[in-house]
Amino acid sequence: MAEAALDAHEHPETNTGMSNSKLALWVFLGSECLLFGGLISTYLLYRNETNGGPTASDVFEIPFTSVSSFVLLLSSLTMVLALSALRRGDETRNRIWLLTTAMLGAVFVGGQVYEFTAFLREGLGFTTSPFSSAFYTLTGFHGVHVSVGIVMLMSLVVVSLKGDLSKERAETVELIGLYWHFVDVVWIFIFTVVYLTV
Amino acid sequence: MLTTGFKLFFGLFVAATFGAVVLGYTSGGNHLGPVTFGYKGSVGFVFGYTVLMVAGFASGAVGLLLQAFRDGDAEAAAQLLGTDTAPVGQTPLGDSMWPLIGAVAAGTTVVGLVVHPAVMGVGLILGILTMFEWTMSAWADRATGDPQANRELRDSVMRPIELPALALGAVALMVASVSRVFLASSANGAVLAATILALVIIGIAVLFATKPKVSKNVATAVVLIVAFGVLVTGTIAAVVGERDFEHSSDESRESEEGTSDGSSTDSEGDGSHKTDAGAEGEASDE
Amino acid sequence: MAITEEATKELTKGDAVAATVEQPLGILTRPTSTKGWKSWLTTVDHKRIGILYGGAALLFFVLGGLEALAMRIQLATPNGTFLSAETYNQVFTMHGVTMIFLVAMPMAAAFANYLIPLQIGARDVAFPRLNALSFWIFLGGGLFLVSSQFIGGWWSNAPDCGWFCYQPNGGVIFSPSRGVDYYAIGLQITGIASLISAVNLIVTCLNMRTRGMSMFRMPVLTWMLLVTQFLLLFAIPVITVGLFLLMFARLFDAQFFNVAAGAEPLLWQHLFWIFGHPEVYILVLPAFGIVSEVIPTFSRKPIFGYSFMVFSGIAIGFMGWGVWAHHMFASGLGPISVAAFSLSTMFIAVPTGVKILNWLATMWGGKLTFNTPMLFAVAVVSMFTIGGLSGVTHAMAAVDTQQTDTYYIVAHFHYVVFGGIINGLFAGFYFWWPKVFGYKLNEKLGKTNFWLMIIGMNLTFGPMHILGLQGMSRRYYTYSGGYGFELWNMVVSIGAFTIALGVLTFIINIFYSKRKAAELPPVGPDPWDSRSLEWMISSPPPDHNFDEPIDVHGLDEFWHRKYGYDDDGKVIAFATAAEVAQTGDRTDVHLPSPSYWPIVVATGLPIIGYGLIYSLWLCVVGGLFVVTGLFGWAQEPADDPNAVHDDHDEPGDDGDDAQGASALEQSSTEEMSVDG
Amino acid sequence: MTETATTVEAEVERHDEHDHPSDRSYVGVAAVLGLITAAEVLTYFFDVGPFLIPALMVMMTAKFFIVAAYFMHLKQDIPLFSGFFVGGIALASIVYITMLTTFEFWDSFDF
Repeated sequence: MAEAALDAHEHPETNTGMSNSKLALWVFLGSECLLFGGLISTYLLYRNETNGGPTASDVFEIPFTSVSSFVLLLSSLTMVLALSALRRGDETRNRIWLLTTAMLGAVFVGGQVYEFTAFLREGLGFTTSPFSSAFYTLTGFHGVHVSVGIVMLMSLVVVSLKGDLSKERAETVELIGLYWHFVDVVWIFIFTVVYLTV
Repeated sequence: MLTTGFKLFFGLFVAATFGAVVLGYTSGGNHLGPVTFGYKGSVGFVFGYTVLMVAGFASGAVGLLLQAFRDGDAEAAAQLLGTDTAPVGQTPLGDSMWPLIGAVAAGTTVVGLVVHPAVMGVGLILGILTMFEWTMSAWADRATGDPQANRELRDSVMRPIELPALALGAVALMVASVSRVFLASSANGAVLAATILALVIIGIAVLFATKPKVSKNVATAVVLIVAFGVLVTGTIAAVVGERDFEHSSDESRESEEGTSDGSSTDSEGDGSHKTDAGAEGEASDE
Repeated sequence: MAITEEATKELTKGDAVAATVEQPLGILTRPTSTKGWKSWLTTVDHKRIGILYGGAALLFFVLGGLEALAMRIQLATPNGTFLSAETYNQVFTMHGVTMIFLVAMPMAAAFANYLIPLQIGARDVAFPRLNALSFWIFLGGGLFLVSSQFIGGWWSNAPDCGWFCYQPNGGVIFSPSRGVDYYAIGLQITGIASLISAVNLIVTCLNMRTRGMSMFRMPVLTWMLLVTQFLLLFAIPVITVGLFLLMFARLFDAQFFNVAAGAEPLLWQHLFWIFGHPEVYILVLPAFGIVSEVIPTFSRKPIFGYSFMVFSGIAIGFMGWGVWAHHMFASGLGPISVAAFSLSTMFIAVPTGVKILNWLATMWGGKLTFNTPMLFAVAVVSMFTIGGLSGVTHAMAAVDTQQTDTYYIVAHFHYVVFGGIINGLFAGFYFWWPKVFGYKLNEKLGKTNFWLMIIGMNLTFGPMHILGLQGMSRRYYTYSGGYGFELWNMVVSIGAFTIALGVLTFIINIFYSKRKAAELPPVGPDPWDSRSLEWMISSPPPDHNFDEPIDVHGLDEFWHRKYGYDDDGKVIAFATAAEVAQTGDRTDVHLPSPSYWPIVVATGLPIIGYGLIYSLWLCVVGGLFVVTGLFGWAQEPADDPNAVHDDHDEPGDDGDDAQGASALEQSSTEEMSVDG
Repeated sequence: MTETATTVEAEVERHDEHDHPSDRSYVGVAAVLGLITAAEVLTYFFDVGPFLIPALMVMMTAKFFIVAAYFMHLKQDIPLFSGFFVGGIALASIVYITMLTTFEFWDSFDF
């Protein structure tokens, strides 16, 4: 019995050598590619179907969206810095960078709300045209992903403040970081395909 | 038989109520209004009247409570319960901020009655929240005999609700404020405001990251100031309102780069206030 | 964190503990019960979840079957009046949706949940709580869909656009009831369940295999289920996009399918069939896997061409993505698309043919035992071949254009779905029933069941080929006499009731055999003299599955522990199953603890669904359930540190979403740990 | 820009599997990403003619790979993870691009 116990404790590693959660997250991200792919395709199909309403080049405000993109990119950097800090056992810096990431994310989402409102005022309603429906659905979906990410980050900050986010739990931060970078990658696609090629 | 606490609060009650009535009359109310809470007849300066009345009644209630519990005197309580000694109180889980928040909630609700339904809504939500949280804390305080266990029990039940609510609330406020600021600025102003905001955030973060020895109080203060600044600016921007958008097509709105843009770039460097000032200038510019 | 239970334990030990601790409100502590109906709500045991899946799917099967019978009563004679046109539309839609999404998929999930961990020698799936979550979400979504038949009037609010719900036919203008909303939201909910389950089982297969169990020593069933999970993983998001667009189009007037505004209704068809064709393989591959387990066992031979079996399964998985537009030949795709998809469709017959031939080769020269599971398995081989062949006929676009939307199509896919999938699932029921419930199903009733179903299905779906070629259109609620449809329609209806009788026999068999089982000797770990690891443990398996992790040295490990070869190469038995099998009496294994959170989270989703349809305020309530559930989940350790005395899990309470939750599930990887 | 990229790469490669890149290298990676993004944005202000779409696609792909390799540390993790990611993206691209082309091109041919 004792041997079995020893055995069991000596072999906690998995077949792939990677933790279940991390593997699961990657599997999940693989599936998300098809989700965003479908939405991007819908947008591409409808990008010129403006039904007499405003077109993309009428409303898009590239300078502002560029700043938003930079902000999101920056947040990816702060996210890795947070993880790297926690891996060193530096809980304070981890917290600082997590909070910064969340704030930058909030600025991004705030920018999106601004953008949506501006487009709406300029006559691009959700139901105006296939183009507008597809645009709002795609970017809104991305925005929801970012918001979910922010909520997770804020929760991590609170957990960290209570002292429950130590070096041993760096993987939790890593997983949320992976999600965050994924959302960033999606934006890299959206920014180029949706905004820059108008 | 009247306890000291009661006397104090009863005095406050009388003073505040009297003050409210006087204020009600002198600021243009008619003869019945101020004594019927405006039910029969008008009250002059409604806001001031309301605040004083609420303060008065709150004091009165506290006074009665203190009288009933003999200022919290253990022997008196034992006498009241008919036992030899007062029951040993359980250690509460820690400092409770709910009485404070509850008071704010009550105040906000009443002010909201007068000012704007939205404000009242906020007050009501806060109030419901307080009742809920307070109840749960009170329950957890008595759940088992072990304060440590109680705390963990409370956390295990309440954290799944508190944590997302807190996070969501914070995100929503931040997003709302930021977007209001952008909306109030001109198109280029929004670009500038976003840039500056991001730079300030990352700047503060870098500052803290390079000096991790900064005392906790300073850090908390800075975070609070930033949060408060963002909120206030957002509110101001919301009040100022959105800039004029041209309906559909035609993009000739590049012309509105005011001087305020320049002024806000100058003031980069020391913290949120300046950004806010910049964004604010942007807002008022329109 | 159920700290109170720990404290009571301390007291019994007589330690000096400062405080007296009483049990606080029961529901707020972690559930511990392992018996009674409540334990089923909180269970995270993959075996129980498998049974739940199976039971729920069986109920939906009966429901979907009744819908089929209603249609056959209506169509038995010309000018039938049993159903109105509106009701008929709803009935055939619900029949299709129920059978595909609420029967075939969860039934496969039942086998996957129950058998994958057992076949790879694992203690449980990778994320036991996520497993429970996916079941409850599925059930919630299923009940949500079914509730459309009752809410707002008896059969007046169910989806009525056919199971593939072409646009703009499924839009508000042509389908003004709330039915399509139920369809769009309900399928998204069940889709979430499938997706979670897929992630979970993929990780299980990749990460939790026992020592020596390399990927190419996994039984064919596990392989097929794994391929299925990959297909789900990538196909579900596609239909989710489609359903999302549909939902927005219907609820919020989005212009995705509004032709007047310049939209392309074909977008829906593409999205649906990009999902829909892999879905066909999602449904059929588990049945193939089951057959690949049953046939070797009752042929007393190893599976012929194991690696061909596995690779053809993988090939089907890949090729399934390149053929979707053959469902759309009649929609004016353009000649190049039609030619390309026509070609790719013919190619996909190749790996399927490989499988058929391998099954035949396995049976060839084997010592065949034709008991009920084997009969069903052989039925799959033959009936699926018929369905496959009629499928190849409409790979030819010209022929397909003639056959589209006639009963020929209905005949074809029912030979695949009933002949291949349902027969396969029944083979699985009869085969693993003794393992799961500890008693065999009665052979005599089983054979009655088989013959009723096989004769019934051929009576039902065979004549449909003729009807289709005669020109009878599908989805017409009635037909006039004098077109030569009368005879075959009557035959079809008689066949449908024969099938129903067969299913009834099965249900009777369950209860009959259970009563009889008390008088019979226990079935033992290995009633069929089988080959894979699940037969190496007692029937039904103990909660912890395996007493000791099994060292695997090759394919069919269990069989090789029973049999070897003498010098002449002849098979000799050198051990009985009872000698080799584990006793399952170990009691000190650290198992994942039950949890309330999965069912809390799952409850939220249908509430959000109703909210989207009736009042957005309900969404807030539902969202509260979901968010609270997820955060509660995240702060609850995967296994209760107090359940067993060795407290080696750091109490985790982090707050985050599903990702964080899975981070905590991490500790359940180490569920194999045993306290010495 | 290229200089930064190479130093970053060199720095990352010097670490073995268990060692994670330093904060400085992360900042370097971010700088590279920032520069590419800046280049992308510049295409909006300056006309680059027919090269616009190809150039944007190349830059987008480069950014994607940099984020995936360094920030999502696929470079250090097991290939299986990259497999899932690349597999998902490849499948999505093939399937959806095929779908989009059926709308645009495939019916314009005559036999």
